Amino acid sequence: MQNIVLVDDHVLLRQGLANLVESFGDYKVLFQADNGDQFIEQLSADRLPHIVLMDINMPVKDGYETSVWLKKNYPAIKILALSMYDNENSVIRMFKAGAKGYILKDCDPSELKNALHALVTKGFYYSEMITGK
Amino acid sequence: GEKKQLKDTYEKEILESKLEIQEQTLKYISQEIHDNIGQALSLVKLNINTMNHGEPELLQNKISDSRQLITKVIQDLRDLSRSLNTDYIMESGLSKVIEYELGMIKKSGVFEVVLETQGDEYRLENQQELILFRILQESLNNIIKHSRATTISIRVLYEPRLFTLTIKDNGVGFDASQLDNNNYNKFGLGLRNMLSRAKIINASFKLTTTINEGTFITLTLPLETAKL
Amino acid sequence: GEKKQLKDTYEKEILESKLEIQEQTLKYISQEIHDNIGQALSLVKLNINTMNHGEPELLQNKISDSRQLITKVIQDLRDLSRSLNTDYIMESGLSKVIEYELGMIKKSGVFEVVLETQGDEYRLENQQELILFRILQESLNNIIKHSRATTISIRVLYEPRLFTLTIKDNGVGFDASQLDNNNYNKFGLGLRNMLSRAKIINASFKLTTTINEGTFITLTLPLETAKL
Ligand SMILES: Nc1ncnc2c1ncn2[C@@H]1O[C@H](COP(=O)(O)OP(=O)(O)OP(=O)(O)O)[C@@H](O)[C@H]1O
Ligand SMILES: Nc1ncnc2c1ncn2[C@@H]1O[C@H](COP(=O)(O)OP(=O)(O)OP(=O)(O)O)[C@@H](O)[C@H]1O
Ligand SMILES: [K+]
Ligand SMILES: [Mg+2]
Ligand SMILES: [Mg+2]
Ligand SMILES: [Mg+2]
Repeated sequence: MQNIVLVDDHVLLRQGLANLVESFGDYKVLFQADNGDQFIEQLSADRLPHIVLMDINMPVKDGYETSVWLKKNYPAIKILALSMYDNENSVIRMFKAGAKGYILKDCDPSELKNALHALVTKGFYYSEMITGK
Repeated sequence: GEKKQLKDTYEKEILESKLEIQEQTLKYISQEIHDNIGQALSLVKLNINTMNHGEPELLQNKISDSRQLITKVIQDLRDLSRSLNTDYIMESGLSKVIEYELGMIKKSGVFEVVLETQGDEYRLENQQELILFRILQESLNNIIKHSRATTISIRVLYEPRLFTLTIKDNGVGFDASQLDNNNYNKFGLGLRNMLSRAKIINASFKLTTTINEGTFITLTLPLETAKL
Repeated sequence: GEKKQLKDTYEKEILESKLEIQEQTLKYISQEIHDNIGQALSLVKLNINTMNHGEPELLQNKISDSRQLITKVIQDLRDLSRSLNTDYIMESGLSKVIEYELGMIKKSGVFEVVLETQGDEYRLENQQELILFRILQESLNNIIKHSRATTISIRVLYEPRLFTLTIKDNGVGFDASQLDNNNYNKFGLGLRNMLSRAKIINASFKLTTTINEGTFITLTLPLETAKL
């Protein structure tokens, strides 16, 4: 069982994604947070997630900042960026900030499943969006 | 001559203000599309993707959630499309645009917004309204960017010989000792533009700020002919 | 002095061109939202409203139709949002923006659009590209509004010492006898602006038109330093 945390200010979509992730069977959602600050506050060393699904655009502390913090403090936790933005700039910035994968919020459920699986087995996920185009 | 140059400067400031207002509209729309509309539609897509007629009750929930979301998105897009027409907005008058602008900030949920209008509303010259609106936008940008305030209070005062607009926040304030003698050169383009633009429409621009109490801007414009 | 006034005129034309480009973007977005995105979403809503788990096969069709529509809408919104950033567009260079602009016209399905680029592409000055792009937009507006053409042909020619842009339509043409002596005063603002803007970047603007055969515009810009 892999522990997942979702950080996203869009509560409804986040809840929907959390349900989807649990429906895959191999994953358990540890907790959810509205932004980077809240996430860091809720994080405790005795129950760390394996993977964090990280939104980019959030109030208070955004996905870039939060990822940099996480990379520094808990480098073993893998970050999967999850955003509406499909521009190169956002992708590059998130990878630089420490993300191991990047998918769009409107992707098909199968892609989210593949991405999580790749993160667990290979440690990274490079979608067509990143490698192709 | 000097008069011609004054006119040129004036026209240039008007054009630049228009351009900046439009830029702000474009930015706002782009954000709206990403932050609200795109996500709501992604959720509908997620609902649709996971619809399963083996579970009729769950299915019914997903159908009715999606219906609500899509209805809301269609309405939001209509509103957005309306806000695209900046001419239309300016035609509807300064009070209306101020209301509209504050409505958008309120919607973001980060600030409490208080708007108070006093006196019998009248129209200023088009270009005066345009400049005043742009100054308001810039000061709101500053509040959003720098103030860490919780409340924004705007007052619009229509007196027969004087128009007054005040913009107040309860945020962190800043060291304004450098603002003495109307010397804004040490600051960003924002404050400098506000000051020079107020000047060209003969409005006075006053900023006071206190650390940890907030910032207060007063714009006053004496009317040439008394308005009734 | 005279030099200062030339500079002012130049800056004013640049600002106005920027403003008009943005206005066109806003108009396009508003139309796109209204005509395409709004319609597609209304269709999704209709599908969702009539989903019924008593009819599993029909339900499945409605689900997959809705999924396709929504996927398309989300992508269209992304593209739209990209076109909102007019700075970004100008940064990507004249050739790219021309391509982009023609792509939008093509998409509307009313005209056949042919774009031909020749020579080794180079960048002009930012403000030259901006002005040339705005002239192109205006002439495309004219073609759309007045020409009743079926085909629009654009040619971009990069020669070492000369940049040339030609815009051709096969429409109804118009009586251009009044255009002699570069006197465009009898015409709308469109042609007058094109001419005066070409002048300020030292480009030449030539229009020829034949009734029932079409209209042909040639813009040439000699480069100050030879480009390789
Ligand atoms: N409402 C406010 N609350 C707190 N600080 C403010 C406020 N308004 C302005 N400031 C301070 O004054 C400085 C100058 O503001 P100004 O608008 O001139 O520049 P800027 O916002 O930093 O940059 P620009 O407006 O050019 O993007 C800001 O950097 C900020 O430190
Ligand atoms: N490609 C074209 N095909 C046919 N007629 C044209 C074409 N371009 C211009 N014209 C004619 O030339 C006239 C002047 O064009 P111009 O762009 O100056 O003004 P306008 O398009 O009528 O108004 P405005 O551009 O100010 O909105 C048009 O009204 C039209 O009759
Ligand atoms: K986002
Ligand atoms: Mg977000
Ligand atoms: Mg500012
Ligand atoms: Mg025209």
